[in-house]
Amino acid sequence: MAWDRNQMAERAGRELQDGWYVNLGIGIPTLVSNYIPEGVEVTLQSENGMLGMGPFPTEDEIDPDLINAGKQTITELPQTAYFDSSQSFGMIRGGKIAMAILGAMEVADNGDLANWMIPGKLVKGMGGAMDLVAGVGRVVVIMDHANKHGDSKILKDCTLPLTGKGVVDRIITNLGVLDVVEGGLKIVELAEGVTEDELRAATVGTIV
Amino acid sequence: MAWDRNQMAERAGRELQDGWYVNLGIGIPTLVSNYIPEGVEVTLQSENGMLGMGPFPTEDEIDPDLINAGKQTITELPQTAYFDSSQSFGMIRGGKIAMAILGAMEVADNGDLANWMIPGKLVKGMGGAMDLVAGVGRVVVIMDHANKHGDSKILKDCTLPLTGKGVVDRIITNLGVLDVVEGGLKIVELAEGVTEDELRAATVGTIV
Amino acid sequence: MNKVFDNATQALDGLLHDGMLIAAGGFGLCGIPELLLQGIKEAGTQDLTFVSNNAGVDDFGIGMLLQTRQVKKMMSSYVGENAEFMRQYLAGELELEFNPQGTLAERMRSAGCGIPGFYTRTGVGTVIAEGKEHKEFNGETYILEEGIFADLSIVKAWKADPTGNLVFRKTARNFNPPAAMCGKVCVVEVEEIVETGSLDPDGIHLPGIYVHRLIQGEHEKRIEQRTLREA
Amino acid sequence: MNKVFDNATQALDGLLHDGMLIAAGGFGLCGIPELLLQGIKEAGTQDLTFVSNNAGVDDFGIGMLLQTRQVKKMMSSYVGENAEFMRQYLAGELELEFNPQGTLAERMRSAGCGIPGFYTRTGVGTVIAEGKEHKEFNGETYILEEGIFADLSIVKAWKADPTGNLVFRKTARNFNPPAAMCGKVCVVEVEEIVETGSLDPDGIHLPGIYVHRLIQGEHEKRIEQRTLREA
Repeated sequence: MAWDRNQMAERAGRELQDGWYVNLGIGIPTLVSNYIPEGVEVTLQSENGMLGMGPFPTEDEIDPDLINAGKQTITELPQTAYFDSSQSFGMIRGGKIAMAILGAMEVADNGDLANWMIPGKLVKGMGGAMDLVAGVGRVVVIMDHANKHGDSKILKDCTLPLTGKGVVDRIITNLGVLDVVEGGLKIVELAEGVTEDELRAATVGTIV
Repeated sequence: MAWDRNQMAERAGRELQDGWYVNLGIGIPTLVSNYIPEGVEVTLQSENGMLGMGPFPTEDEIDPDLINAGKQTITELPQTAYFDSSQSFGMIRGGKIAMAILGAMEVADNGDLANWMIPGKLVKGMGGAMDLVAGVGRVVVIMDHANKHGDSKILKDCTLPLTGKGVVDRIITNLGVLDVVEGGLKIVELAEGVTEDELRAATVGTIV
Repeated sequence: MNKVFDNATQALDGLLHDGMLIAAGGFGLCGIPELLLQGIKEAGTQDLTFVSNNAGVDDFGIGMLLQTRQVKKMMSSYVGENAEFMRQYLAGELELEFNPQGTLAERMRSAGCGIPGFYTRTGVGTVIAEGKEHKEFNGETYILEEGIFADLSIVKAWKADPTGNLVFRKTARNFNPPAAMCGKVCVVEVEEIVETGSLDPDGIHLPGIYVHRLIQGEHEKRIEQRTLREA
Repeated sequence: MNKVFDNATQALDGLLHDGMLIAAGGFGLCGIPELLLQGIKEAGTQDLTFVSNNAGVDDFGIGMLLQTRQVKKMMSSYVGENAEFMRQYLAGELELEFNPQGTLAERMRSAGCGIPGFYTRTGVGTVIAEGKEHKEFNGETYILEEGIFADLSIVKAWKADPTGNLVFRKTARNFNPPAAMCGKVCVVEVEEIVETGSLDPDGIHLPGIYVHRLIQGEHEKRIEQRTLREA
């Protein structure tokens, strides 16, 4: 037993606090917007120049001038504000975004993050990921605990090129929740039906 | 014989070229806006956040939210655009303003300019003058050739704290027009009734 | 999450402490946060440093806080028009750090954008450059200027919605957006709080993410130089 | 001084030369200067370097110019969605300089604001930091990033007046303002040129001072990821 994608997103949703401005990455992090807890108001930033991102459009709401950072068509909300890319990353770099929830390929037990490049493979670019991890108040990674080959994605040292050094605060995987602390990782929570031994066995990075 | 304030302003007006964006300092430079030649369209920038500065208001046009860099009430024009101070000085520093016309206390023959501070006297501050002389395409100084004591304001070296080093391109005084060139100043034009000998005699800075 | 407060005193509650650095918007008396300055006066906070392009006039704007001796230091580009300022400064009772106007605005904007330092040509070869790092880019010399990170930003806008999206009016915009960006906390006063959804999302000058607290109130909007042309 | 031209070819006349550096606005296919890119394709200018967040798709945007082999180098943050790009890059026929997206935007804005370099935390400890100057501010490490000064800016806006004042629409604003700022010359295409005086002077996103030439035309505005919810 372990959490599925939606349970991971739901767990990540509980990270959100009322009044926060938040940036959600592409993939599972996007699902988090479906699990914002009752009574918590968060404003979603899209780094291509928007605060107050709304849901996907219906057929007749589609607007080519209104997309998110994943280039998907979206909609606006009553509190929406638009701005240019330098202002957008100004607020990211300037620490105005309380939290980013991002996917990852690898996380090290010192908070190093790799999520943009696999050498020798097609290289698409880091987009805004390096800016986000360097600038926002808190970085939460949401990812499967192991890769396709069953190997731990939580390592002592990342093997892939870094997105940021010592930038991750919390990791949410299908097996549980871990915090990056002095000396390694601390188990915060176990997924339903996962034992501490199982989580430790599945993790290469140091758990303190 | 020599030029009066209005003749100096009129002469400075002939520096303006069609399509230019221009910043006019306080004092005689402000008068230049009365002498923009026929067929020449220039847009006046006010460094407190406005392009397309209009004339002073009538009594019922006065608006406390609409002032120029000298804190005087002004009006807008059909092409006016407003922006904030960082954007305003971004365009100044970025060389988007073709010319600034400024007053001066002293100019040296190498283009050094002093126009913001007299040590031991009341110090009001440089305002935007240092940004303007460092950033705009061309700096034209308009001032009386001599100070109240009859001493040349065009020197070999400025005695007052500088606003900018080697920044002045052209000087328009009551006696004529001088350019800052390699090795010193070059006489471009003599005011009506002023001889070259008179101009040279009135000038301490090197004329080549 | 409610950002709207009843008045300046409530909006400033818990945010003020002696010796703090406050960034204030405004140019001359245009677009200054007059209600919040009055609130700071009433709170009696001491030893304040203000980052503000000007220092107000004797009885209005920051000038008010000079009279009550609450200001220790000004970081400004121009402080004329203020006799009390000059008296305190010449008597050595007030510190003053002059910044070229554009450098001041950019230092505020930079801090707000997470940029601790930038290079500029402004001030090279002048007293402003003394003690600052010099660096060449493409054969030209520039100096390093650092971001100004304030403890508190006080800002005046024209309109806001309850989420803090701001719209300014004409040249009253001036230093307000960069001031808003550079503070840990930003308190804003406006002439009118309008319904969420009634501001054009393409026309918002400063998004609500920069705004933590908000008040609406009557503004005097004093004019410094009433200059007229013939009708 | 007339800024309005009839079409892209006329607006670009005299501005293009082989090997030049062009800054282009747009994010993905949203807000890209499609008419001017078509004009550059028709002009056949060679060995171009583009500063642009993305590289378009195979048959639209900058992708078009990759097919005609007019592009020597891209400075971008993300170049997925483009098979021809990858083919040329992996074959060593195309240079690529990756920039973090915010660094790219700020490098353009900085150049436009006369700032040749600034410090950022973005990329510290990654390949992006290699070979760049590192500097400490308040005990934290930052790297120096330099302004990007382009020979030409090509920009797409929604509306303009004949003096070049621009208004953008929704997220099509994106990289267009910083791109417009960083070029020696800036050419803009809009959907509609409106009368001078009909734009709100408080609502202008980019003042005409940044705009040298202007055209109006029909835009395809292609959608990259058509994503719907249930009605």
